[in-house]
Amino acid sequence: MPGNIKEASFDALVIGGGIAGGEAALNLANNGFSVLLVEKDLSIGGKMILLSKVFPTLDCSACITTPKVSEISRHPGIKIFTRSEVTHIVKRGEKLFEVDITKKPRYVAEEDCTGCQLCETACPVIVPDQYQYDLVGRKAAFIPFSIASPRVAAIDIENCTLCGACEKACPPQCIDFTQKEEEYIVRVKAIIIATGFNLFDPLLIPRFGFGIFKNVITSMQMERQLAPTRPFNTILRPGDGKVPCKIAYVLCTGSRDATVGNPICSQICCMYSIKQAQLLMGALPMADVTIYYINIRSFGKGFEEFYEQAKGMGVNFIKGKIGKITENEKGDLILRYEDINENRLKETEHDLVVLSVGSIANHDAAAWFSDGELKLDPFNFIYQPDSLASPAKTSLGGVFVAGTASGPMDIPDSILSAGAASAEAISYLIRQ
Amino acid sequence: MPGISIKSARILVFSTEKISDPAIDMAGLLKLHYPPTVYTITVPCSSSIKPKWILRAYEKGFDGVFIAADGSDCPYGETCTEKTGKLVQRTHEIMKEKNIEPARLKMAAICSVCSESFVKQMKNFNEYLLKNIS
Amino acid sequence: MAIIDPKFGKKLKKYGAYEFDACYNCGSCTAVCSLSTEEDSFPREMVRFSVLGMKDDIKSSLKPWLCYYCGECTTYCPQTANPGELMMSLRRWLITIYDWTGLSGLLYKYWLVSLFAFLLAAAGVLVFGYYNDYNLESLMHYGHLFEMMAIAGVFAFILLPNIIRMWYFVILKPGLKISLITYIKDFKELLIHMFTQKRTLGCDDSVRRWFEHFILVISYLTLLFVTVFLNWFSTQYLFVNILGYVVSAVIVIVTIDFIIDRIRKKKEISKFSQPSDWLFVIWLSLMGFTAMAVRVLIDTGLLEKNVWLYLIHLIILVQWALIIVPFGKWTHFLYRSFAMYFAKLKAG
Amino acid sequence: MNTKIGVYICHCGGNISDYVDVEKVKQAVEHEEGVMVAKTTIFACGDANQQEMVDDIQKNKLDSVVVASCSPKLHLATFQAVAERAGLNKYNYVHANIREQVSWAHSDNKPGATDKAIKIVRSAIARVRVAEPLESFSINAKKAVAVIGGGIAGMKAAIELSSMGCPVTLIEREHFVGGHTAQWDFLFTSNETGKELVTRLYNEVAARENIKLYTGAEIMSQTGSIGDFRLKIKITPRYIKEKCHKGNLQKAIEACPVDVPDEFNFGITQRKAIFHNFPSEYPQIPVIDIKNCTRCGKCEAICESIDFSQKEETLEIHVGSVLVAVGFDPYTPAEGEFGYGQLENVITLPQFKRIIDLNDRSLVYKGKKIRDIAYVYCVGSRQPEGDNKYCSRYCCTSVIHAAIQVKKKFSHINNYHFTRGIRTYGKQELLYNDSLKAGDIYLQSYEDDPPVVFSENGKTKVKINDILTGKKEMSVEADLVVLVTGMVPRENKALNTLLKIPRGRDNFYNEIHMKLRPVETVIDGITICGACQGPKNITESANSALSAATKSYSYISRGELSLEPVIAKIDEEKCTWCGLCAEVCPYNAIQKGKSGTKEIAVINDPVCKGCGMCLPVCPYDAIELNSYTNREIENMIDALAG
Repeated sequence: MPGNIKEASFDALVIGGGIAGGEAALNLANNGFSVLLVEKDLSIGGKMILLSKVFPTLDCSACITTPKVSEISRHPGIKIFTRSEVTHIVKRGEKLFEVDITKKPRYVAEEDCTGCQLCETACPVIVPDQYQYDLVGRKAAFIPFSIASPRVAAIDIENCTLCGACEKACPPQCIDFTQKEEEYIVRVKAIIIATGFNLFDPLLIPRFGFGIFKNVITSMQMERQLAPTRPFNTILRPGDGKVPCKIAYVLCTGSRDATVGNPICSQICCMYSIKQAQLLMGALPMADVTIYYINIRSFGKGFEEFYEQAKGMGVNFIKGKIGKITENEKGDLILRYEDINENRLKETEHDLVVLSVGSIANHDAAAWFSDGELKLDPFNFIYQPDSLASPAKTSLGGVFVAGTASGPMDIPDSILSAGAASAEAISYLIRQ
Repeated sequence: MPGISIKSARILVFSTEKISDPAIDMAGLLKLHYPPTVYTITVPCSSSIKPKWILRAYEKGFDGVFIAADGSDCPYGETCTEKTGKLVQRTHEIMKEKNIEPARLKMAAICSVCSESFVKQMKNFNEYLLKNIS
Repeated sequence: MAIIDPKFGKKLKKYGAYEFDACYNCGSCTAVCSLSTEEDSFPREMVRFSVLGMKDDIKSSLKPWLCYYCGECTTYCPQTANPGELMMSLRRWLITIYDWTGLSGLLYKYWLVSLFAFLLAAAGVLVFGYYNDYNLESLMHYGHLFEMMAIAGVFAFILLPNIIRMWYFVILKPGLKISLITYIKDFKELLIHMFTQKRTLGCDDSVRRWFEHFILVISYLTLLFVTVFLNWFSTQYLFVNILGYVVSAVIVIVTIDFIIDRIRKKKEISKFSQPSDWLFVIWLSLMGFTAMAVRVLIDTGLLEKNVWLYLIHLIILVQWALIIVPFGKWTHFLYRSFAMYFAKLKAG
Repeated sequence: MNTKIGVYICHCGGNISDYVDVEKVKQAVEHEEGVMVAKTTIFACGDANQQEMVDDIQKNKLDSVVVASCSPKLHLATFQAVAERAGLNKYNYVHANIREQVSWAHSDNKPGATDKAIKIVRSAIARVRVAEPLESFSINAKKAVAVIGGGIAGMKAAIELSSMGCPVTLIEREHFVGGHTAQWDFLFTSNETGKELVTRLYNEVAARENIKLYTGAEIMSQTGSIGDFRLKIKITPRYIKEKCHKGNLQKAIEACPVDVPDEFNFGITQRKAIFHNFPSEYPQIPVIDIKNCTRCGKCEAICESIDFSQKEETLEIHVGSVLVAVGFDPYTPAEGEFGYGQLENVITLPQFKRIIDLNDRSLVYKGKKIRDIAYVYCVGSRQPEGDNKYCSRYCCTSVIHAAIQVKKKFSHINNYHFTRGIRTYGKQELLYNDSLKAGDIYLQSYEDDPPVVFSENGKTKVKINDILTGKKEMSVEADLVVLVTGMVPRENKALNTLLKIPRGRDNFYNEIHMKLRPVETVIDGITICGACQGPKNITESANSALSAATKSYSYISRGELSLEPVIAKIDEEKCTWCGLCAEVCPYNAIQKGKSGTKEIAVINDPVCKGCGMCLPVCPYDAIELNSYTNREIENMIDALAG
């Protein structure tokens, strides 16, 4: 139905509405360029907006993200497409890219929804809430999370029973089941890819028991339990709702591990685990937190001091990678490892195990371009041909990379990398 | 209807735009309840509150004044806590002179996500004021 | 103060260990190993000793023998440092260290020496046959005599001294004090492990492997007994004759299965094969096969006309008894059993 | 005084109206003084209502507006924009929060909530009644940037700014650009050498007409503020006009009788008083080190370009923003720290890198052939006791890379790493793997039990209680001990005093906020990047340099800066200049000034951030903050109390 394809032009396209994409979009827009920000999820803010606090300053992640997010969404120079996916990108010439974008329906008129959540109350369907990393349920008519931007409802059509209860409940009557996918062809002069990373799927390491033992959770699930917009009002283990008192962190779950195809270090897990340990010590003063590690990589500004602080607070650090995890009849978990400092095998019981999952590449981007125009590195991160002098440049002129799309990074590094990508994009746009 | 018959103290809260205000907002978002006679005036930084404003509140009938300070999160620098502390101290002195119970002025750091702590503070302060002042 | 010797690691590579220096000491191997215990934690410690070249510590350790190579450490090693194969290489290296003659070392390190030794043994048999005019009776007579002498000689001059050396390295030199009563009391440990290899069962998925190995060892020992002491090739007893057939058939079937595994390289344990491993299984297989063939010809009365077959059997036998048994992989059978015995002694 | 006020009370689709009787609120406030229009609306933020507000304002000539709805965090800007669309000043708009702080917080007490909502709306009306229109003021911003520091970060930032069409003055203290990168051979992640990278960037810099590079230049003074900085620069001459004729330079250098330690090689070699760093150094003109020159005149006789008459120059530049990229110094171990300065074969990592570069066929140091090299990690970093508690981030990767290079370049090298836990984060992990597979030996000690470097029978040895081997004491006899030194902030007292950029516990320059404003400093208009901000590798420096370039550029790209009018103002009559306000101001925005003959405090408007810290300290109540004036606050207090 070519007649329905909409066309638009912008100076720059930023793909990915996480913290890196958002920062890049703001930099461009603040310097007078028109930006289209495409986000495949329902809300911008990426993973950062869902985090609890951030290391090493322990300030609230949402408090840093939400002002940025609202600045982005209010900026007159930035057009945001949420729930939209880039499908194809062709470089037609110098400073001319043609980008096909599919805007998927959310079945709610975005402009009219006030975020009153009455549809959510009315909806009878309950499914696992992906924004709480499946810790709790949500409705099929739902607002992704309380600080989502746009804070607008959406209908999860795959799980919706089309009962119409939400339609009846909605005061401004903005629920619209007739919405269709919209196709756009967008012409832009420059592109910034900020597609971020994926979390390692711990199901790939069955001996750690994720998905088998209920009290083995991922670090992102713990992150949600600690966040201000947390699902429960305290920390509990999923198996029986008990407040845990002996918590273990399994570092390098899916990182520095050639057997799962990811031999590189994810760069963030040590620090976020230390941060969570500190927050847990605060939330559960009686709890015992142990971090099992190979090497602690607290390398950034203030990180080493943060690590020392955790040791001072009484977080246990044991050098030794967990070999396997088994469960006893109480639902507690037995961790088997070699305590390297003592040079001997040990087994220790914990009532909650947090797998510190690594970051792996999100290689969506390569498929948008034809014939390998956009090169990836051996780990499927976007290849940086001039990583020393121009880290934001990719193998294709006019296409820049920001944040963790080019490799593991923490938040400050992602933001700096986004600054670099926007600098390169701005000078590319200005240059004759 | 609960709540109507229960009398609550009138509390004026000075909160800050970037730090404690979001926490108070979030208390509402999380439907955490506190006495409805708590009113908020927003200022840029807790160290910018003039003692005479506080005194005026008592004059006009407020039972208590609560300063929701920035603490170390203040965007205007770390000296904020110390400066706010000083102005509270000074106000306490004037209050003594004027025979106003100094405990009617309270200060505590409320970080941008300290909703629970804010609500707790309000409840305790309210109880205290009801018991000791009016 | 231990001195670091990086050359040792390079030397160890000749025994089949290639990747172990990639180890970053996470301890996964020790943690996934089902035989590793709090008292005896391995293989990481052995990997570490190997990287640093701490020969004396390896020499005095029984841990290489406590490993039965299920391969899980290798499967889960995040650095693909192959600790399982390192343990295997250490066993090879230890065999050469225990061997007072030093010949094991030559055979392990230089395949040309092995080839030469095998050819020499074959030539010796042929020369011997020539001087006996390829007379079957005489050949079989001397063959049987050789079997008995070889067993006695190899045991007395090679294996026994080597076991004593092993005892010296792991018990005496580290200064362990063990009473005679303990030696006597724990002796059953040696026999149990020698005849059952039950420790293999501790490896995770190894019932089949243990069973194959178990019946192979029993069949091998029975075949030895049947041929040497019951003189299978000359016996008139039907039971003994059938027993000989059964055990040699078992040997052939099991070894062929092992060879197929080594060719397929699907299991961790059969992925990396050194010449010594190939020689061991193939020669054992040939032993069983040729012995059976010889007896078939005897039973059909065709051996007189096919003396060459007996000669081939004899060549295999001589190579087996003089090279593989004293200096090759055969000895692991002995050292493993003694290692379990010594471990029990050390544990007190 | 505003007398035509419009008040809009939002239902928020039930979010408010379910708990607050909005009609009652409307009735309670519609007769307040000055209220001309009072309405309730289902969705105040909806397009339809926004249009209605614009119409109301224009039709009734309203002079101010109050909307009572959700938190101002959500929609303050929305309604300010509505006010502006209707031709009102946005400071004549006041937002009342009756959702988060009323209907939701008191959903358990509807009458209480309604009562509170009434008071809040009244206080907003009372405030808007005395609200004054404010104009955000704009100042001219000079469209030029000064970049201080000509290392990788500085050059990269300069190039990017120049690409954005912004003139740049690049100021380098040394006589050659490239910083420490120029001293390195092969760099990690590429097969490029440090020299090649510096050459590449220098050629870019030189090709740009809008970059003016000064070497041997230092900042003498700095005045002004964002948009309008004036820097005085002192430029020391090279005493050489241009390149000597072919070959003559080498002769002139050879003729020089002076020998001083060569900083470029970290003192492991000597240089002359006339010198250059390496064949492709930039700018490609040698320098006479005038401090050490004896003026013997021998070089002058050989090379016609030498010119001792060159004079020190000072010049003033005018820029809108200053970008600081002054880099780091390698940590210098103390005398005796791991044998440094006492054992002759104990050197630092930077020295080691130079030795690899300077040797060709075999690795020789002080006449001795090197085979066994021990690397002692975390020297000057992660010190449990001492100043440098931080991790220097780059050193693990850097030393492992050097160890791999030295094995590649020379034969029979054995590497022994005495570490405190390897931190090859991210993709750098691969390098660690390579080094392990190349047979490098790694040992590890506890934080409080570092390795010991000692001399025994004339041999240098390193011993360690290796936690990877059950704490066994292990030792190595080393031909060379390399102390893996971290980064410390570059010694630059003068600049620190001039720019007043705050520094952190680690002594590096501090950004405002690591995540929100990672390259900005509390001094508006001054950005920081590269290793002067904290240890960074080259890629990370480049990223921060580009970020800082973007930020500096956005300050000035429009040629003018618009500043928020919410700033302090002085009541000249009341003020007696006691100086208390100036003392508490964290931004130095208050100075002594004059009104006629009277000494008073004067606010430097562009510098004031509007925090209000000066308000309560004034003994005469002579300071007010725009939009938080006494009248506004007191009106609100009165209304809330009422």
